[in-house]
Amino acid sequence: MAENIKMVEAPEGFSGEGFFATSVDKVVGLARSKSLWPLPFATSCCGIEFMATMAPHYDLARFGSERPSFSPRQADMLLVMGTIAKKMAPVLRQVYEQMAEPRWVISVGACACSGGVFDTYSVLQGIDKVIPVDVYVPGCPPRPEQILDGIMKLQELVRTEPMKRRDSPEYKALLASYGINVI
Amino acid sequence: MLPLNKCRMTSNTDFLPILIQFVFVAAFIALMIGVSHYVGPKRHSKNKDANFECGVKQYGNARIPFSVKYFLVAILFVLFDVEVIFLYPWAVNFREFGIDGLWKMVMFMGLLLVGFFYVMKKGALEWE
Amino acid sequence: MSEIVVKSIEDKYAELIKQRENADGSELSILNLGPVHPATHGIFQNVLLMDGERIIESESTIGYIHRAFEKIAENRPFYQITPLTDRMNYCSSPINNMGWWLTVEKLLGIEVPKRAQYIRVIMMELARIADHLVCNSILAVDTGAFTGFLYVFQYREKIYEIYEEMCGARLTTNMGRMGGMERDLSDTAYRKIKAFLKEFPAVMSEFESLVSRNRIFMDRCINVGPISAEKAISYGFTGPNLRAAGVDYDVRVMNPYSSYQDFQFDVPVGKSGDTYDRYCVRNAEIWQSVRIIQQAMDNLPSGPYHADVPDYYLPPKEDVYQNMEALIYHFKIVMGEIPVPKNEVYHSVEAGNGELGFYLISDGSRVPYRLHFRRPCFIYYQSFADIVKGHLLSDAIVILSSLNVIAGELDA
Amino acid sequence: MSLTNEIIKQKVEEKFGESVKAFSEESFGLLTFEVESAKVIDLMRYLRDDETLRFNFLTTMCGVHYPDNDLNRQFAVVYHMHNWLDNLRIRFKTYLNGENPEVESATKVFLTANWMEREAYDFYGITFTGHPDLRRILNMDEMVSHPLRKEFPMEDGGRTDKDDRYFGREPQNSNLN
Repeated sequence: MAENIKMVEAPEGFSGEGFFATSVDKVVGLARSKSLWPLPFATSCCGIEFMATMAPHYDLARFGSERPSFSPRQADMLLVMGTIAKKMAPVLRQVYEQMAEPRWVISVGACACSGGVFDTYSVLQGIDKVIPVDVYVPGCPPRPEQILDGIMKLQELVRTEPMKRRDSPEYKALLASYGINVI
Repeated sequence: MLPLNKCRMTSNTDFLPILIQFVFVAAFIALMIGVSHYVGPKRHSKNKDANFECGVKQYGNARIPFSVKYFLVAILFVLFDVEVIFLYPWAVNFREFGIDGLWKMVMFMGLLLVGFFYVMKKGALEWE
Repeated sequence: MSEIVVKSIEDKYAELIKQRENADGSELSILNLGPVHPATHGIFQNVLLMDGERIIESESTIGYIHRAFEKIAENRPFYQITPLTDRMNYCSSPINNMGWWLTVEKLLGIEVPKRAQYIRVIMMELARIADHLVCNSILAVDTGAFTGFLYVFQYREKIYEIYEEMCGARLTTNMGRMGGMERDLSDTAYRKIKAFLKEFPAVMSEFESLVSRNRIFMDRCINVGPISAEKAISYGFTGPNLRAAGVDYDVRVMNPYSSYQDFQFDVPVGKSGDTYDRYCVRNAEIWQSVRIIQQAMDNLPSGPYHADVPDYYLPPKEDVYQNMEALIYHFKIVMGEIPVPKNEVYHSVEAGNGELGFYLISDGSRVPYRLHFRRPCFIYYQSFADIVKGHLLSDAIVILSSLNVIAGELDA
Repeated sequence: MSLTNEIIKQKVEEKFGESVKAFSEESFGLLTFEVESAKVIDLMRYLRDDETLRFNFLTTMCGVHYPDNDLNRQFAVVYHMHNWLDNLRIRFKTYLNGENPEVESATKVFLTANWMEREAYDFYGITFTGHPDLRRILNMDEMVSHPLRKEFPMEDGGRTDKDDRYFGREPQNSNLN
């Protein structure tokens, strides 16, 4: 009976008589990847697709993201969904900077990834001009399955991320390239 | 002839486990806060430490005198919430308490009900 | 030109704070019901001047996802503007699409066959149900009843499946063509609509029994944010918000389009225009839409699903490979060289939030000279600052979600 | 007797004389005419308050830019009104000067005109005198130009990622040549 239930496989490690040893990175990564709290930065049409993703049919809660947090303080994953106009860019940057490390960004939808169909004077052509992005989800709007796929890709990223990445010089250089200087 | 060891005086050593339990609780809390404070990474920047006001520039500060209504509602809530906490131990073994246990609890709730009506009549619950 | 002093909202309120020292010493405070906020189901900002919990003044700032639709519309041929329209009110995009197609057909004088009109009515009423479902379930979520949202969104997915049968997309449907529909109702669509009509009423009555007579919901919504009929008309209200105020103006009844005159449906009207009336009017409209779809499905006429206008309607692909005229028509339509008269037209449809109007000025070239969208959300949201004065903050949130302001339509 | 276009035309002409002209109905039966910019608000108030006309609803209002008209007809503001009792619509336009388009604000007559005028100001730079709070509404406050004028390009000029030569346009911003 139980063969069709997909259990989370334990990280590779050295197991002996009644004990199991593995590196802290793997355990922390596993814990983080299964409990990503989203900040639904839902601006336009993709926001409605996100509501469909949260609704019981496609249920984002199966991936541990049950609780959306609208304040950046408790959010791990910034889901930028929908068009980001130039008037909205400073707000997006402020929300990103106020999120606690480690933080990840998924840009959902063509408008967030690259300005999408709106190549106009008032639309920011892609949020990676303002904040670093981890996963891009294409589509206008992406189907809920695509959003879930993007979140699963991010979970893979989170699971295998070393603990020291956030202090590494490359990451600091990445942030500095966006003008975010963290002491 | 009562069995002697049944009714010996409660010496203060019987309360030792509770004391130990309190010490454990305090130590656990101090440990958790202390460790996460020292081990946890701290990253500060001007933007990060500004308080979050829906993503836009924040204006004015929150430490302004606000009306006492807020405090009144909060205290009333705490009062009636604590009253409910007393129900739990009683509800767990109300069968052993029997009828007089029921009357005790009815009297207790009655007193608080009188207090509740007093509060309603004084208009502490209306917001304006 | 008179030099316009642009004063930020906060400075204006700072002066008000200095003037008004309260009797009990508690100062006024400025609160931002801002762009990133769980209660504003969209991206608009309201700076509220608060005395404790009561709102004294409010100022709305919008334009956070302004995408210059009207500028884009001046650079696109006619058939490429429909993807713009379904990104306006994205909760009920087929209504916007059909609105645009009806405007263009009125300009070009194309007579759409009966079957296409009926299919359009079915799609529009399904979209209206989807739009009202979102608004009412989110209003229930804002007052704390989360389960209603979960039930009702199941059936919104069923509506999305019907869209997929019709046009392949769930949300940005781009449905319909100049002169009719792009394909006929497939039998799976037919079966899904029948199944929807059979199951949905039970779920809807369950949702209504869960929320409508709920003690907390009624206390939070009754007599909250009322607006009188005269002020609603002066503010340009149309749609469910205006009908909640007691005026029975409905574009489908006033000047029926796409054979709405063949269907019997009544226009629900509220009395005091408060949040509970808006909720009840939207609920009643869902029942009326189910009734319309039922009538449309019962006497769906047979016949062609698009008008025989080769100049505007793309020929089927196999014809394009066979004969020459179809190839020429196909090429001219795709390049946008369709014969367009030099005229201007105003046509409006009853969208989810009110009268969605299209004012099109065409100068005969392949792109419209000027296209103005009469967006109901943009027009009635300016009354929010007026309605919310004197209410508590929690009322402001319930008023905002009962007005059903959709950011895409607001900042088009 | 129900209201018809002729009655409206006759009543408006007799009230406003030569400041209303160019009546036409070729826009699908919708009476369209022009009015001088000074008379717009009186006309609107007259249409709303007159017992037989009873145009009680300002449907919409928008600006239009005609760059190749002569100087004092380069901007137009188009008003649509709707009489709900007799179900009749009318449209009247007023043409404004190119350099300094200015017209009186309709917020005194209809509250709905507030944001519509702010949008017209934001897009075209048409100033509405007497408007309580004429600011930009949709675009960023720091924006100086008025984007919906014909000479303003649609794409954002400053972008670097899209090379115009691949879109069949002259290389405006490509730094490769």
